[in-house]
Amino acid sequence: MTVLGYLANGLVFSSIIVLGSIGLSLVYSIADFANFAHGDTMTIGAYTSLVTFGAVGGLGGAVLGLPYGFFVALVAGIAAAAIVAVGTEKLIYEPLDVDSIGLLITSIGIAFIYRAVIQIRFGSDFTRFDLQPLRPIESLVPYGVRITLHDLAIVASAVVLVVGLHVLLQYTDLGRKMRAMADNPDLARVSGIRTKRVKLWTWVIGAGLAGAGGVFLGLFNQLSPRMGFNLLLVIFAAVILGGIGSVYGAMAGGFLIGMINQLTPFFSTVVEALPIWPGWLATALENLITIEYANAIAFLIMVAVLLVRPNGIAGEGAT
Amino acid sequence: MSDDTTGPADGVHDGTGPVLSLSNVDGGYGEVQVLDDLSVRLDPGEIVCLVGPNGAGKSTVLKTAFGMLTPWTGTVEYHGRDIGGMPPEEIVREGIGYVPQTDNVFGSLTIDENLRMGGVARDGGLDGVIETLYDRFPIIDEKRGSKAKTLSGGQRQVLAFARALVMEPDVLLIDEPSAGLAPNTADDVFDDVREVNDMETAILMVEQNVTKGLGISDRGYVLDQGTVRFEGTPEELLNDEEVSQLYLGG
Amino acid sequence: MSLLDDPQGALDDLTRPEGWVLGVSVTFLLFLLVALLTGALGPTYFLFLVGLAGMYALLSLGLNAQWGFTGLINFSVAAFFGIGAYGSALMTASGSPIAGGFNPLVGLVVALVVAFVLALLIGIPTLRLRADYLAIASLGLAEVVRLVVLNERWLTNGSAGLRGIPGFFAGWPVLSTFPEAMPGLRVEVIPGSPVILETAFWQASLNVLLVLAFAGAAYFVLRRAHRSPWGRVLRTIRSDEDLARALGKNTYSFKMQSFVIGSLIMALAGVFYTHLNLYVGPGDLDPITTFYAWVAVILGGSGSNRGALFGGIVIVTIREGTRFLNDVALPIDPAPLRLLLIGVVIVAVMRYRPQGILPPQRELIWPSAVDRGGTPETPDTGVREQKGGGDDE
Amino acid sequence: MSEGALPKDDVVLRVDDLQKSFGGLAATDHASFAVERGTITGLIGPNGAGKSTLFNLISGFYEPDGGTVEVNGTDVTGMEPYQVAEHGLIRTFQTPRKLEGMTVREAMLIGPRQQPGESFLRLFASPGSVGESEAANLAEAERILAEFEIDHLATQPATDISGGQMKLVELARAMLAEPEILLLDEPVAGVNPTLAKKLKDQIRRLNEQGTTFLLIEHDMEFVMDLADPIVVLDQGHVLTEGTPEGVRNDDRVIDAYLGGGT
Repeated sequence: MTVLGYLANGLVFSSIIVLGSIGLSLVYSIADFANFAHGDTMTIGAYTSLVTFGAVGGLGGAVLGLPYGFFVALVAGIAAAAIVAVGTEKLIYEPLDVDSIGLLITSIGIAFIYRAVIQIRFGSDFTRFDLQPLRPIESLVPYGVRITLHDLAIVASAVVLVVGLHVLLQYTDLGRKMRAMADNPDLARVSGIRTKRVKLWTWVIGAGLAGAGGVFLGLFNQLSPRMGFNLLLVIFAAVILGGIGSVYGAMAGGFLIGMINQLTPFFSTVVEALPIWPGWLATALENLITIEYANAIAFLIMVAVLLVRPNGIAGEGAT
Repeated sequence: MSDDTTGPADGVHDGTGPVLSLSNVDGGYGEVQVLDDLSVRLDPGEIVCLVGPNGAGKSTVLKTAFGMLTPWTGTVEYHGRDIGGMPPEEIVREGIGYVPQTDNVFGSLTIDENLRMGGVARDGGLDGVIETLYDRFPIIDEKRGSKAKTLSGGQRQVLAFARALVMEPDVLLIDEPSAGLAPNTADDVFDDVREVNDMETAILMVEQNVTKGLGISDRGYVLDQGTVRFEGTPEELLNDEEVSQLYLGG
Repeated sequence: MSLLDDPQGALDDLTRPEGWVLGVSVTFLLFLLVALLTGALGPTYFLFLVGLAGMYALLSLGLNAQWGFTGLINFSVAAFFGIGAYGSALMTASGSPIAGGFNPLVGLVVALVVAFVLALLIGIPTLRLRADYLAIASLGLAEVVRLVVLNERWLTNGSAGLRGIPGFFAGWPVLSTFPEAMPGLRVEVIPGSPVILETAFWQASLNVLLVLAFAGAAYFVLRRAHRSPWGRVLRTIRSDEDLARALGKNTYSFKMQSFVIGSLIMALAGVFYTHLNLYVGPGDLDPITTFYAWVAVILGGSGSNRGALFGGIVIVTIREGTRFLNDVALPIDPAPLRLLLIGVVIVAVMRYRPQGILPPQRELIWPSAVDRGGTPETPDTGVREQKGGGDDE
Repeated sequence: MSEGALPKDDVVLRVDDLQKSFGGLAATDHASFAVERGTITGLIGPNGAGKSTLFNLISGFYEPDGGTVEVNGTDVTGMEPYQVAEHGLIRTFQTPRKLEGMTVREAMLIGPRQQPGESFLRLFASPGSVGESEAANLAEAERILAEFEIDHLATQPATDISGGQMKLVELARAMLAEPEILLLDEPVAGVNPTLAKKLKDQIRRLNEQGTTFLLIEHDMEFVMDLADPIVVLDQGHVLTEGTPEGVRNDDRVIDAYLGGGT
């Protein structure tokens, strides 16, 4: 593949990571804890849309190689993730009398419950959406870019959602309230913002985006009960890279981590080509910069960022 | 009182009673008692200044009046109605505004957005009120689209007032408006406090700078150890030997 | 707590949760005993369960030394467990791609040394981080370890794992041949359902002996450490690190010590597992092991060593109980059921008893220094207050 | 230790030209002063004068932007808090956090510096020495608790005692660390008058026995009665220092507090 090809793949994967990391970051800044159930919220979205898609099937015409029914399923996935998250907030997190570390630990329990229910219902095997696998877009192949219309749909939908979120945050009352609350929760209450409601909306939006990310992850790869949990650390890496609690930082971090992840094979050819000295370093780098370690590289970047800039590359966490 | 669109007028014409009163309040943080049988009142249209040494419980009075702390015993009455323990986001809707001492603007929001946040509880007329406030405080009008964190200390304080005034409250609670400001800026801020008062808003203010705080006030209370030691006109309090002794020991 | 010296007095001393746990444990033991005697539960399998319980107890003890004592959120338990398992397997297994064939004691030492180095490698960058960052970073680094084990075939055999691991006592005098040398025994308590004890049973007994030795040693070390001035510094760091610093304690060094010691104990669990299971694979580094240990610790009570032991037993009950359910009653896949139970236990504990079931109740002062006899007061609620909550102003 | 025997220039703590700003705002602005051995030096100033920042700079919790801190003639600038403590400077905190799961005795026993039992290896290599030092520390802790007349609290959970009692325990614990100089951050904030009186008596008694104190306190009556000399801080720098009477009658001080002048 060419550099362009890797970049294109990176763009698709980044779209998914960005959707996941925005939600995680929103919840981090407004509910004030690291939500370890976020990855499994993505899984919920993916499986709900799988079931919905099975029911509505190839409804109507098609856009970008996807039948309208798929978009119905996407909406269902988003809705399910949001509803489950709000229910969890109301039933579990809100009544708890623990600090943010206690909430973090609780969210691990929640993650397991989500995943277990899905696994009991669907088994632990991989599944796919009942869609014809597409061939790469012909006109791009000469450039070494092998992406399908489905990939394009992922990127396009992610762009729509991200722009939508941007509009919501910047130009609506709810968005301003959310930013105000992330900025200064005490002053938000003093100003008359009913913070509990805003928090619920944060869950709706954060989990909804996660649900969408889950659906696209299922479309990009395949579905399994572990799909979200497996991605969780990559998403954390993105959020930390962008600066915890910063939505726009999470977008940037998600983009970078997604790119790095997909560009790993390219980096490895670069490393092989470079005259690195001493020899053992070259060997070590060649061994480590391989597709198998794509995630490990993301985690190492995350730890390095935490060490050097605990506030992330976007600096102080301002939404 | 929830018909906040009618603004401050109904407080003034409501009769002769105080607009806000705390009566025999005990209270504090967690288990730590700060207020001890404290009573203060604020009449319509006046500026009242709370002074006293550090740890006397001045800020705690405001926080208790504004529902950020629940009184242990005693009552907090607004136009004769008990509002003790009502959460702050609801008290705002009753017609009381609060300007905290620090962190009193949303730094990552623009000036305009800060003012909009001040009006989230309004039913309507938001744009009109905001324009009026820009007219009144030109210093922030110039920077509508800038993030609040780019403002200077004095400008921030003005924005904090304006944010609280969007609701056109009957009562404004202000915690140490001059804190951290250079003397000249502080003077400007005190002028602004007076101006706010001219808009028929009664003000209960905590101030470290006794001379200046009392200087713009109609009445003052000297607090010590969570209770009122003296009450009187600014002149009475400023000339009282015991007041300065309270500050510097004696 | 010395039930042996003064049974009546010790019983009177128990707090309500302690009595409750004791009651449940005794009932559970009786149930197991009946199952054993009636032949419903094979004695060899029972010993295997005891071995597993000991292994989880070790993991929990190790985590307790980190989270319970010092408040370090370590989500890389599985990595240390795996390093222990792989370290000793690589030294001893006939199928090891690098060395192999060494005495298990060599494996033990190598495993501990590797775990020590790994603890430093993970600890040095992360122990200065904020608590929630430490959680994320340690989980990430554990994943790096897992990926290395999975992918470096020349070192670890990759996904094929390692086979041909000897028992821990292989090559020891007497013990290495003990299971074969023992005669088969036939025990018939209830007429008609005899219980037969054969070589496998004696092998399993040896394993239990080993885990008891490991867990006993770890418990002994941690109990002493917990009651020492060293442990007191750790407990101070957990509540108020600045206070410890202001009083002249090098808190970074103490955190590192607590992290390393906990990690070594986790590696010990891995070493035992290697010689119990006789096979290790990359699946043994799955993060779920980390969360098993976490459930055991928060359920037992953070900072409580006996709570960790209790938690270990609960974990085995969940693990094997789900398997039993699947075999006998409900045909539900045990894996997600386990996951569900673990999740529910975590949420329930945080909701209803965030301090755990057996939080440390008694004063922890070096025993010989307390001249007055007996423990001082034993308040039912414990000296430990509920964790978390309204830190207003 | 008798006071008269002390040379006049025996300085335990010297702060020289200390500076620290946060986001461009100078919290400590070229502050200099010295604390002489055997004194109770008071550090006062209106709200926001920078007293707590100064404490954090001296004790190593903040790193200064400029200037030096000397303890007993040793330059401790830029050292970690624990190293500063090892040089004999011990501090308390304004709002002590609760030590969960400890009794008052245990909370006291954190105090002594360099305990043999704080070495993990020694717990097993020479448990005897650990036991000996622990027994000695325990005896000392109980003796001090008795002196403070709070020995009845010894086995109470540290989370159950009142804020005022905790302040007493803190002071008692700091004494176990055998400080050259003890920095107290608002020792009587939130403490009822009876306990405050007790704290005052204890500080005075400890001072007579040779401990040097530097204290921040808002309760003027308390600080004027106890401390001499008094250092007045305003807007991050030292406004003046002197005797309580001198400070009280200094117009600049009155202005700083009451905000008069122009």
